[in-house]
Amino acid sequence: MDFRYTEDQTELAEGARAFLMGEATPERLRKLDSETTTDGLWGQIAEMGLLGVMTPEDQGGLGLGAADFALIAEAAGEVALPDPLIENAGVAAPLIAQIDEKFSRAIAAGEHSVAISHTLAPFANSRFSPDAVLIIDENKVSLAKPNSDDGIARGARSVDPFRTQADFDDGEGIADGNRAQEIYNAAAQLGAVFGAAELIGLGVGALNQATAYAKQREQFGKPIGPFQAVKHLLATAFIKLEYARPLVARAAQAIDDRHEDADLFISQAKLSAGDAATFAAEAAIQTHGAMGYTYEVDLHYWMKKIWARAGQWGDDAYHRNRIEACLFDGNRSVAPPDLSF
Amino acid sequence: MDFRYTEDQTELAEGARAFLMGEATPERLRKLDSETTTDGLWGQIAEMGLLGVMTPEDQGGLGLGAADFALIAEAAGEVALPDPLIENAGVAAPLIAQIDEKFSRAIAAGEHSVAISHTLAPFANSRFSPDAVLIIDENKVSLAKPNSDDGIARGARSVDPFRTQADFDDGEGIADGNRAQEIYNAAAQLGAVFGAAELIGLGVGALNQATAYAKQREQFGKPIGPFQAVKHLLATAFIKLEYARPLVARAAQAIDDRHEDADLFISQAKLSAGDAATFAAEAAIQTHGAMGYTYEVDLHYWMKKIWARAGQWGDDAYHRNRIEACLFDGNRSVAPPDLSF
Amino acid sequence: MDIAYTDEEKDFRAEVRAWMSDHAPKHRLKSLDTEDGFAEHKVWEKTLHAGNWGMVTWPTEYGGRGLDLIKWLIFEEEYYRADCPYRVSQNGIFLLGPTLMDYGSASQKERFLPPMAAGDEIWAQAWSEPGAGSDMAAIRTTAIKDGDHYVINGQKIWSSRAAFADWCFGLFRTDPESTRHRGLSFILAPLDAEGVTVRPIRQLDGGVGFAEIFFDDVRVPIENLIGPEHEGWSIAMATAGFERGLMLRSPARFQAAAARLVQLCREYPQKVSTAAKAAATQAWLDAEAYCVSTYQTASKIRAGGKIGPEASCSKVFWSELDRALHRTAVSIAGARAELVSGDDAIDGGRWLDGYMFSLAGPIYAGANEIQRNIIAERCLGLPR
Amino acid sequence: MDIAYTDEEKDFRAEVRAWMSDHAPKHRLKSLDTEDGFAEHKVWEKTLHAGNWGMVTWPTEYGGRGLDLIKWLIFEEEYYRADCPYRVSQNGIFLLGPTLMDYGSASQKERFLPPMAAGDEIWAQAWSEPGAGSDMAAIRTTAIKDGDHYVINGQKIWSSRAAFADWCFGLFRTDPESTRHRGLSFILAPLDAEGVTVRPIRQLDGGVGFAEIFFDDVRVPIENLIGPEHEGWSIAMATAGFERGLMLRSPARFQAAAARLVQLCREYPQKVSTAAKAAATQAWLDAEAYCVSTYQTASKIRAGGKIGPEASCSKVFWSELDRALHRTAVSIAGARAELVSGDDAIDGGRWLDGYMFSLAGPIYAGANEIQRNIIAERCLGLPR
Repeated sequence: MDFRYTEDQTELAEGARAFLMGEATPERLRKLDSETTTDGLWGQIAEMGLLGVMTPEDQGGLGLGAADFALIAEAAGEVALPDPLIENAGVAAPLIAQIDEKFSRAIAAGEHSVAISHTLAPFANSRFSPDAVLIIDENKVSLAKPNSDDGIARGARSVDPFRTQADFDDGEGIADGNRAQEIYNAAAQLGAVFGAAELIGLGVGALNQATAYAKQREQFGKPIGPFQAVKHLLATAFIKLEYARPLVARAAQAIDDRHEDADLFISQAKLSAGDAATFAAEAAIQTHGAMGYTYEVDLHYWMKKIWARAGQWGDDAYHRNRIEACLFDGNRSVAPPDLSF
Repeated sequence: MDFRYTEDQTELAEGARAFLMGEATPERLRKLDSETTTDGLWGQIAEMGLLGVMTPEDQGGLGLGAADFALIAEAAGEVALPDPLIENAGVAAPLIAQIDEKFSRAIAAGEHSVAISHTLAPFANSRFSPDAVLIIDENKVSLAKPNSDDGIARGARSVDPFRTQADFDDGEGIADGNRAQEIYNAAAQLGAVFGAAELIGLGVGALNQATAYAKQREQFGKPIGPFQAVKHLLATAFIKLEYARPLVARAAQAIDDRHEDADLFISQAKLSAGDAATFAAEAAIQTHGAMGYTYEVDLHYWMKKIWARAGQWGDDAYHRNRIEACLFDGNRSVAPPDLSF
Repeated sequence: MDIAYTDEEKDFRAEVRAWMSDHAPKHRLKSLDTEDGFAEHKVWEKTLHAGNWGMVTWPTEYGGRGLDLIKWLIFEEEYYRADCPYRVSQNGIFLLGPTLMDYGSASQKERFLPPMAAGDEIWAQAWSEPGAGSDMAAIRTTAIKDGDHYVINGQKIWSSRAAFADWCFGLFRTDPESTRHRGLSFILAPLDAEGVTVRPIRQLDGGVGFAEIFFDDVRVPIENLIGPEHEGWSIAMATAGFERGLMLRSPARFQAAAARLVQLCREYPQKVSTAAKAAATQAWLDAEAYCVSTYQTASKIRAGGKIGPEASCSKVFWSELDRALHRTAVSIAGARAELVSGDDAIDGGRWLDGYMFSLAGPIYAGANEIQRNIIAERCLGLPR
Repeated sequence: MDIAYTDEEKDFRAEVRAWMSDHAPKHRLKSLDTEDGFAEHKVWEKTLHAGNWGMVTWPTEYGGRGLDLIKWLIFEEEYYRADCPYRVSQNGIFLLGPTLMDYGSASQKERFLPPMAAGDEIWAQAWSEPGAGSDMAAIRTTAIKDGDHYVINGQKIWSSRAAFADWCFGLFRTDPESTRHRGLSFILAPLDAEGVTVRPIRQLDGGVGFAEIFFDDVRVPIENLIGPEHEGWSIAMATAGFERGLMLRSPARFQAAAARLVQLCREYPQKVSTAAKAAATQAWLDAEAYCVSTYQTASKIRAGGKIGPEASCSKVFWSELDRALHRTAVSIAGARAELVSGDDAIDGGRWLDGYMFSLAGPIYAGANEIQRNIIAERCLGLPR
């Protein structure tokens, strides 16, 4: 038992975070939002090697695990990264690596990007022009071409301005039977744990904006920051995020370890991260006052992503039922350490 | 629709409250607690006519209803009255009035007092020397003599220092069959609604003590009262009590009106009052700091009564299940006003 | 105490229900924070007015029916039961209207109330300024008397409806030497006056529900002063009292939302976790509690009673129940919650829409932090 | 990152489990806040010490086993799994002990640590004063040097265990001219010294878990000063950091309570409302989160890492989860919750007992209001 990140892990995560903080700025979000085009960031992400973090080394990647990528997913959340980094590098890459080496190399290199439609996260995002949609259900895995009239046919608009629902046909099967079931399960695990990590990052980002605002905004002739109502609300958001984060680390490591309770750990992580991020968003808008309800501060990008992501890769009922089945149905011992590690 | 108390109702309630505030003081509580004797208050309560509020006029009472007595029950809560006023005048009196006129007159006059053991509130309190225990279950209603070795045989101690569990035999049947069922239901309604009223009063009493303490206690060179953490906590307790109180009034009137949704209203009242009082107790002890954890301030009498009463006459599961059955099982319309009045 | 509806009240309810059933829009209107949606909502107001439902509590001479507050609650219940649109005229009918009834002159009432009830003139609020939000007494926009006019200079912000409205009302500093809440006056100003610039503020949902208003030597006639000069603060505070609270957010609105949440749970039982079910029950309980409390208060007011500072409780209670209610619905919607349009969206995406709007509830009309201060100070007597 | 226990750790767990299974008291001891219960708890400490389990992280020469923090967590898990009693020696072993390790002289360690680990000398805390609770820098009790002694005058309050303890430790003002946190020293004082009067304070549950201590010209030798004179504040603050937090309330305690709550739900399913079930799940989730977070922190500290102000999170988190956990259990116990003894009491009445104790959690060891201030100021950088 040594529940610390290695120096390598910390270094990779800090590099990725510094890169994203520097490049994936709020200014860029505003630009992407108004111009509905893309820019060169995806190429830079590929150059940084971020798309191949989980791709095997012999397929051109770093061959690292979920525990490593979870830190990158959190950083992506902190900057509200709209690009499909997590979908490609975190979910698709490790799955495709086992099916199609050439395709896997192309994903790691950023030459080929996918959107994902999984039973637990059916909305395939076409906003960043994916080359294909990876369709995953319990019985079949397929690859489809997104139609060019993206989103129009389905008519769906997400609250997140950087998500447009792709229209796609049935696609070409690439796995079925037990193989499909395995991929389905693996995708569900990876999607949920990185979704949890992203939610933590999004919550941190929202909280940071609220803190900055509270230091600067004045009412009654002084900044609102020293008011206990503000302080205690933001402190509570901080606490929730602090206690959700280690749950995500444990869940990610459990995937890498093929731990028998990985699903239970993932559900705990996803639920706690979703609750913490939702709370942080509410605390952040409350601290901003009316200004938080506008498009004039950037907070809304973070909040919308939180609202859009919290229900993906297993919603409240999915994860909570899984935990409650363990606690209340049957007679499994729940005394520590029987369920903890 | 005129959801106001009449002048008569207000006058009766204010008289009772003034009397209780004047006589049932914290000093008396401390005395009763240390001496384990009784005093003359029960006689005064009888003289005030409070024991016959719900007794028919032709049996020596005032012939009033649950809506009237609920105000008295709230006042009894506010002073944390330990004496069995609610059990006798609120629950036993209207039931006995239909069974035994002589007995009914004796209760109204304060000559005969009972303790109650009902399936939903089985603890019969012998602390104030009841003459009999009224035992109510769904199939049978009986009257028993409490044994003299009060509480010892059962060995039960309540957290409330003014409650000792009576030991009693099976008693003598006074109703069975449909009659018993009716009495059982009527007792459940009266017990729950007056329990709710008492809880509101107890919450108000706890809140008042916390407010008084916050005005006087100093830290960091000034009273703690102006700190937002204190203010907002106590304001929240106040809000909860304010919104629970009208639910109790509606439920009590619904009993008098034999309203078809009386049970639903009662469950709403009991749940909300219990939650509000429990919250008020937590807010009050938090405001008192370490002092709230002692026997040196009187707050503990109120808190213990809240903890002892919240689960009587239908606990959380009982009342919540009743409401959820209405909301989620079946197809009854829940759009207003279908469930409100 | 009488908690049964009279026959007359029942008949009135039946009348409203029948009319709403015939006239309520068949589809949800576009958001009133868009130009098209604003126009649609104005059309709906005209339909309402044609049925004489503009503001049932007002005297008939101003376009009302002279009904009491209990009937108002019944009207609202039926209005939301039929899922009718939010009122684009709410600033006028719920806020300015009652103020004019109490403080306006006969000619002011005659001039402004009928077009307000008819939805012909839509009103914007003009209270907050960039440096005066929760701290409204910090208002700096001046209205200096010059002959038979006031000349207004300054800036208002968070003026709801201002992007598309015709008039605004608010507090202006008529005594330039004054500080804090002294020297302010309650004044009405047309938004098409020379020197007025309205800059819409884009909301997070893309709509423009509020705007900044810039006043550059805007001249308004002194007839537009409500009540005595320099005494605007107490007028504004009076209208911030109970009746306004009750009117602005009647219980029916939250009860209707709670009923829809219960319906959502019935429709998708497999999507409802234990926590969500408990939260849905609590939301319904709270909406009921708000309703029952409001009937009690309305009964008192109808009988001539007054309401004290505990009115601040109402704002906190409904805004926090509304937020919890919608948060619960969004969690049940799960992966589909993000969809605000399209066939896969649950109930057309209104839950997330409602959640976003509910997040503004604890902020506008006096932030809940301020309301809790008021409760602590005025109801509990804690020191400032 | 390695989240699997090593074989050595597994063996250690097995060893603890076997010993506790053999030695844990078969019945709950009386409350340690009563004279009899205190004595029973001291006997238990001697049993523990005989097994060499007094304080497993301490060096062997002081009565420990020299084990690391992960093993400490394992020890605690097994200790609470076996439902062993609370530690009557906790002020010594969890609070003063670590302070002496860092700041005590060799002779102080030798003198005080072994009887502390053995449960032979029980320690009371002596921080708060009537005017210095949350505001501890307002301490006024003086300890004035007079030759080779300090002469102590003043009053301490809320001294836990003081009713029956042998010694106390705390902060005293050694520089009478000083103000606030300057001029305070960390001093140990025997409670049987001449001039010491202990007045037990009766708790709401009737026990005497804390007391007032009056000092009237009490002479203690200067050898009882820990660290430099006048520098007591920083020593007290250092021991208020992580390790103390971790030791005082290890996750195992809350996980054991959560497991018991789950068991209560399994045993009485018809008494568990939807809301109670959701709350029980949340309590279990929070206890797990506290455990997982603590393993991460313990791993860092074992490797030489330091912990910052985020340690304040821990206090808030465990105290509020504990309160919610017990509140839920009490609501499930329903009509029987009030029974604190007798055959009808659920689990011997320990749920209400635990609820009462949990209500003190957000108050002692730095009230949660103060902890949230610290988090806001030091973790988020909000202004004071």
